[in-house]
Amino acid sequence: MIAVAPPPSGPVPYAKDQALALLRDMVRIRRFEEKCAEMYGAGKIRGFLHLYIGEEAVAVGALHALRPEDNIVATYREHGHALVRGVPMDSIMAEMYGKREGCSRGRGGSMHLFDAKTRLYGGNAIVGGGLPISVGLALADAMQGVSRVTACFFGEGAMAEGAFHESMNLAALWKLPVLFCCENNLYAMGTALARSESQTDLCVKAASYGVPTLRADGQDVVAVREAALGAQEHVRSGHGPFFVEFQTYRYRAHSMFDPDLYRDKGEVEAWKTRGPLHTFTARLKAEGKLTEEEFLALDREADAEVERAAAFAEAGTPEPTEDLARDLCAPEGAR
Amino acid sequence: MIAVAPPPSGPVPYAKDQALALLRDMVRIRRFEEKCAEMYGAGKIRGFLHLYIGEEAVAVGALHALRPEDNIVATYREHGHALVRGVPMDSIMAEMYGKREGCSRGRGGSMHLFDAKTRLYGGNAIVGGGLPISVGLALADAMQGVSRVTACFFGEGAMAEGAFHESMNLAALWKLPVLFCCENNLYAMGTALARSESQTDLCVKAASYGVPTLRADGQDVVAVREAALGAQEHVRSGHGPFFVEFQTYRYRAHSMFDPDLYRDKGEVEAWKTRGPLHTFTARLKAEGKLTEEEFLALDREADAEVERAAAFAEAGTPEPTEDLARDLCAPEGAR
Amino acid sequence: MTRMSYREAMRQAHREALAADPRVFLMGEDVGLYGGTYAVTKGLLDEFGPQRVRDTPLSELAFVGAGVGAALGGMRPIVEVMTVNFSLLALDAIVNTAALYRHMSGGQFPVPLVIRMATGAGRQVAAQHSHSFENWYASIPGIRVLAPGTVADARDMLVPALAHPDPVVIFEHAQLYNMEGEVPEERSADIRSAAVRRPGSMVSLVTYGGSLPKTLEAAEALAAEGIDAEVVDLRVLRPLDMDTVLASARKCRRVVVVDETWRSGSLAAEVMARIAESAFYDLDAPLARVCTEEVPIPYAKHLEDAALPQPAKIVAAARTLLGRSR
Amino acid sequence: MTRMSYREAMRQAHREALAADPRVFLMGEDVGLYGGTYAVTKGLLDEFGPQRVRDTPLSELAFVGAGVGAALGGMRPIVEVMTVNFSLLALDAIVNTAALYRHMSGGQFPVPLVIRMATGAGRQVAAQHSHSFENWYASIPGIRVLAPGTVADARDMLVPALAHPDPVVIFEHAQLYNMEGEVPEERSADIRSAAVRRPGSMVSLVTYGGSLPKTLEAAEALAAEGIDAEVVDLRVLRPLDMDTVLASARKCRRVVVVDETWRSGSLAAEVMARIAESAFYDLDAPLARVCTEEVPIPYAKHLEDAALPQPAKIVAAARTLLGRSR
Ligand SMILES: Cc1ncc(C[n+]2csc(CCOP(=O)(O)OP(=O)(O)O)c2C)c(N)n1
Ligand SMILES: Cc1ncc(C[n+]2csc(CCOP(=O)(O)OP(=O)(O)O)c2C)c(N)n1
Ligand SMILES: [Mg+2]
Ligand SMILES: [Mg+2]
Repeated sequence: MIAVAPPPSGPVPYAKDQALALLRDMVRIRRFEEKCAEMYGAGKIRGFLHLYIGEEAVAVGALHALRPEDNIVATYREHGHALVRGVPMDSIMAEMYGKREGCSRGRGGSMHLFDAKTRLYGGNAIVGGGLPISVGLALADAMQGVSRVTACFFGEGAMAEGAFHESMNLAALWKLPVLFCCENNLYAMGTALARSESQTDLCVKAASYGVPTLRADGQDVVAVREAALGAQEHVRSGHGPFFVEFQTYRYRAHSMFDPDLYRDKGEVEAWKTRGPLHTFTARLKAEGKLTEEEFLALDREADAEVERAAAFAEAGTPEPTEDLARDLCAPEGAR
Repeated sequence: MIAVAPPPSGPVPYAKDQALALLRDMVRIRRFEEKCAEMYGAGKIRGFLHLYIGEEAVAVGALHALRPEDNIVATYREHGHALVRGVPMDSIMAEMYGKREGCSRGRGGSMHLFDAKTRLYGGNAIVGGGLPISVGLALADAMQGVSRVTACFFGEGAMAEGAFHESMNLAALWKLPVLFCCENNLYAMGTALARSESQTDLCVKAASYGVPTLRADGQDVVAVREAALGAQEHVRSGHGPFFVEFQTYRYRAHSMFDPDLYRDKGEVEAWKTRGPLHTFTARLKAEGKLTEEEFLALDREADAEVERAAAFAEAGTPEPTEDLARDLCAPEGAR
Repeated sequence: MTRMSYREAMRQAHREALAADPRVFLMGEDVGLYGGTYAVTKGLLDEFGPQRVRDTPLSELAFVGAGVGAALGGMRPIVEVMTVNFSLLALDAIVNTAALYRHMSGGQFPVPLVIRMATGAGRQVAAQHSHSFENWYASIPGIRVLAPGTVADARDMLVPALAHPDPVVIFEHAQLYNMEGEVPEERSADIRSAAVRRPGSMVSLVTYGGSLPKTLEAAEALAAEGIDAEVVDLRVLRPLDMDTVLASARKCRRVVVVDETWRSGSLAAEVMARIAESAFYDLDAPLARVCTEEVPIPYAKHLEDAALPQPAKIVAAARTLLGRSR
Repeated sequence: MTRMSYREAMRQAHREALAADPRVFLMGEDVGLYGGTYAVTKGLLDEFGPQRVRDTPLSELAFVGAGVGAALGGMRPIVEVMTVNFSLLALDAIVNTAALYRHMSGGQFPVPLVIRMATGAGRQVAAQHSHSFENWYASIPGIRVLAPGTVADARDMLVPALAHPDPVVIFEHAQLYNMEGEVPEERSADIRSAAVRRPGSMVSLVTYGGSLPKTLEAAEALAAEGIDAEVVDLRVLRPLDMDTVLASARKCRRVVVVDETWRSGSLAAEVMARIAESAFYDLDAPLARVCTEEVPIPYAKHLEDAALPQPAKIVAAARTLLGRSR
């Protein structure tokens, strides 16, 4: 069992509004996913469901450091990213219910949330599959003289894939504006980092491509945001790609099918003492930036949003079966 | 144009016999390939032909540091490796003539020399294709408690492939007895190293897997042999994989189809001052370990061997067309 | 006769193979500590240890290629590629190494390797996780391709596959793992022939793997309407046992091929082509197939169902061949 | 009419495409400084500069995937994968991203990408460098697959492919690059229909790409023996233009499909299956095909020739269908 650092602490260098915005998004993700788990049990959501519970500070801190015009490429564990990005919770829940009102018209489900408006280029269910795409998106921006950061999220397990190696080299070689965001939650399904990587210092791996790197406590939304802020600044100002390792932990099983027999329960409990929500809440309260009433209000809002989303999804309409092949290809003659 | 180091020089720390053995193999490769080029022009050899001319010291020095029981995995530029390993020149030439007497029964040609007796597990024409195979061969040895080194040769261009990344990690993670031999001739077809790798220090790349590395002058057969000797010792004694970068240069075009327009003729000429044969010959003469007569004799022997090989290949028999599917699968009921 | 699930049958086969031959070992993603994505290999790590049950990093190309190397080096590897979807990343090692080293080396280097993978759709895991590429694998010279569609075959095909001197790819349809069935005491070592799962006379339904239960269900429904259908389970997708298929085609004179690969370029197309080449004059009706619709498999249940072969579609296809409207 | 080689036609198409649309760019291994492995892209780097003619590292998966990303990002990439052999390493990006993002995103993310690759055997480059996988690509929903078999098509197919809003894969048979031909001034933008290259009445020879010249040669030989053969060039391998194929089959009532992919699971099998489904009653003879023998392509010339489709084999197949012994 890996030793666990003390809980994140210390002052929160943000004004109250900004701090609450971060907290609100973390709570929204948490409540949303708790509902997803419940609805999975109820059979409303099917297939693979990968919960982000415990890792919320990563998507929240990182995406709050980016801009609306930036591109996001995510994995199958991307509910949080979609929510923070501003994809309506209604359409995300409807997607998971397989309804036409879903952000992918019910074609994708939990692992494939897409949204052109917020430039979310999908959850991708092939480990490492998003990496080459992000390099291409950044290449398109570079060639078109658009100043934009493409943030690519992936797990530490993905770093063993050839796709990681080839993508890092290409991005670094061509100095492309890619922000590589590694969500190191220590496990790839049941395989611990040390059982899958000869070099467990992920920043050392990334640095071998000549890419600057940074490591941040993924349970501390402040640390995440600050790291991402610096990194995106580097990328945005044309200095090429940047790699950030966010050290985090998933409190739930890998997916709803995972018996979770490969890790020490004590380890999970120890990591829960570093929970991104309760530690941040405590810090804000200590600083007088948050009262219990305010927290409860914000929590209630999140619950209400989730309930509305579930109702919306429930009321959603199934895509007519005749439209099975809709959007397979462009309509004849389209350009 | 990359600055070129002075020619290899200094004393040759080997007894005369051993030194001549190294020289003899380099000359055999050179004469053999000159004949291949001639016979390609004559239409006796077809398909892709990748000459090793200029790089001879690498295969000779490295393979002279290994043992008969070791495994060799090579690329499509493997005539030299096959010859040094002891694959009869006759059967190699017959293979390139597409004859049944060839070491691959005429199925493989220049890029696919196989020989079970000398444990040459083939030239492989997929860049990076040999890397995972070498990891598996080493795994088999480790699991069977056999003390053996698997030497895998590949070009610097192959290091951009995902196969390199995945294979290095697997070999290092499982501490397998693989000797990774990178033949860095500075170009992958027409693409110079700096145009294909963000990190041009190949040892830094390899070290990022936690694998020990060494760089050697690939034009100096002594430097190559000494580096390989230390590296194979590390691998053989159970300390896991080792990576050696042999810095070399190809004097001919990539293949017979290559117009060779991408590099400065001056660069090629500069590298020729570092020629593995003439520099080694000069050093031996300076030390009195070689007379001009001895050199001419050795050269004549090589020429004679080459002529015999060409005659053997010419006299070889074509595989009957009815046997097209021979060796596709095991004969029925075989085990 | 003992009753077990397809999953248990597979697990038992692994246990027996590992116990019987020290050269046999298993490697793949999460086959060990996690217990296997589909729990097929559960318990094997404890029983055989980390040397012989190896969890690999996420590196499909390298660990499949390493399986080839280990086979060349004297071992008898079972490489589990979690699903056929991810096997695309390892295809080079299979096509350009495993399948052709024996031939390209003039017979010097056979590759006795077994590669297992889950395949197919039906669990709402969406397009990237619902592929069926049995058709592609079955087109590669130098390898043998198996598709156990019954619990008995799940138990019995692995051992002969390991004894086979050339690469064998085994497809396990993810929908079958929970299927229960009776298995006889005695083992079969047959990895060359197709099997008639249901004798019939009026229409031949040729299928394999995950479509077998659906096809048997369709055959029952057809029987209820007085249509006596024969069901042929290909079992071995390469090389195809055409004797059995052609005999059934000649007997029934009408054929529907049922196959979960996409219609265009499906394995069904190959079976149809062979029949059109060899039994053309014995047919009373056009050849027909029920395959997957040509779309990425959607997540939504009703759309996924609509995309896949279903008993009702098979019944309809058979009826059409027999000129029954209804 | 101007005379040029297939290679020059391809190069001209690239030059025109790059000149016409600033969103178009080319990337691949050695497409720039080296001039392209088959010299197709020679001179383009000088003409359009390193931004728009990009040499990539040996990283097929990443640069094909980057092509997908660049297309999503508003560019119109032409990605050259040197040969189909290496495209296996990039198949995941094509199958799991390019082909399905439009559908899986509910229509939000089309991928206007063109992927070009050389294909086929015949140059004694041995098994790993002689593959033909047009059959596999033609089975993937969401992409369009083209196989220019004439100099005019080599010149004319790239531009409409780039205008097409979905991924297009273009196969260029390596044996065709040196072929010379007359091309008309006016351009064709047709990337949907098959073409009758030689009208005939007694047997329909359906083919594409590198097998087209061989098939036309066979048709001439057949004419000399009084057999009037029609030659259909598929041109578009996905979606197949079955109207043209079926019309020819119905007219000639006998069909031989000629295709360089391995026989089992060949593209020919799909064409035969479609005919057996739709034109069964119009046929006077079994369907036949001439494909590549099911072995890794050997290096030795006489063995390679024996493995591949050849005019003599096509002639023999046609004769057999017509009951001519000789
Ligand atoms: C190429 C590929 N191989 C295997 C899988 C099965 N799989 C899905 S998630 C996963 C673990 C990935 O771990 P990591 O990258 O650390 O991300 P995490 O799930 O921990 O967020 C695996 C093995 C897959 N989806 N894609
Ligand atoms: C996967 C793959 N991509 C592309 C090619 C075409 N190709 C053959 S050799 C070569 C250059 C390889 O360079 P390097 O690895 O440095 O070896 P060298 O030829 O310099 O010895 C290329 C691109 C190939 N054979 N395999
Ligand atoms: Mg992880
Ligand atoms: Mg090189």
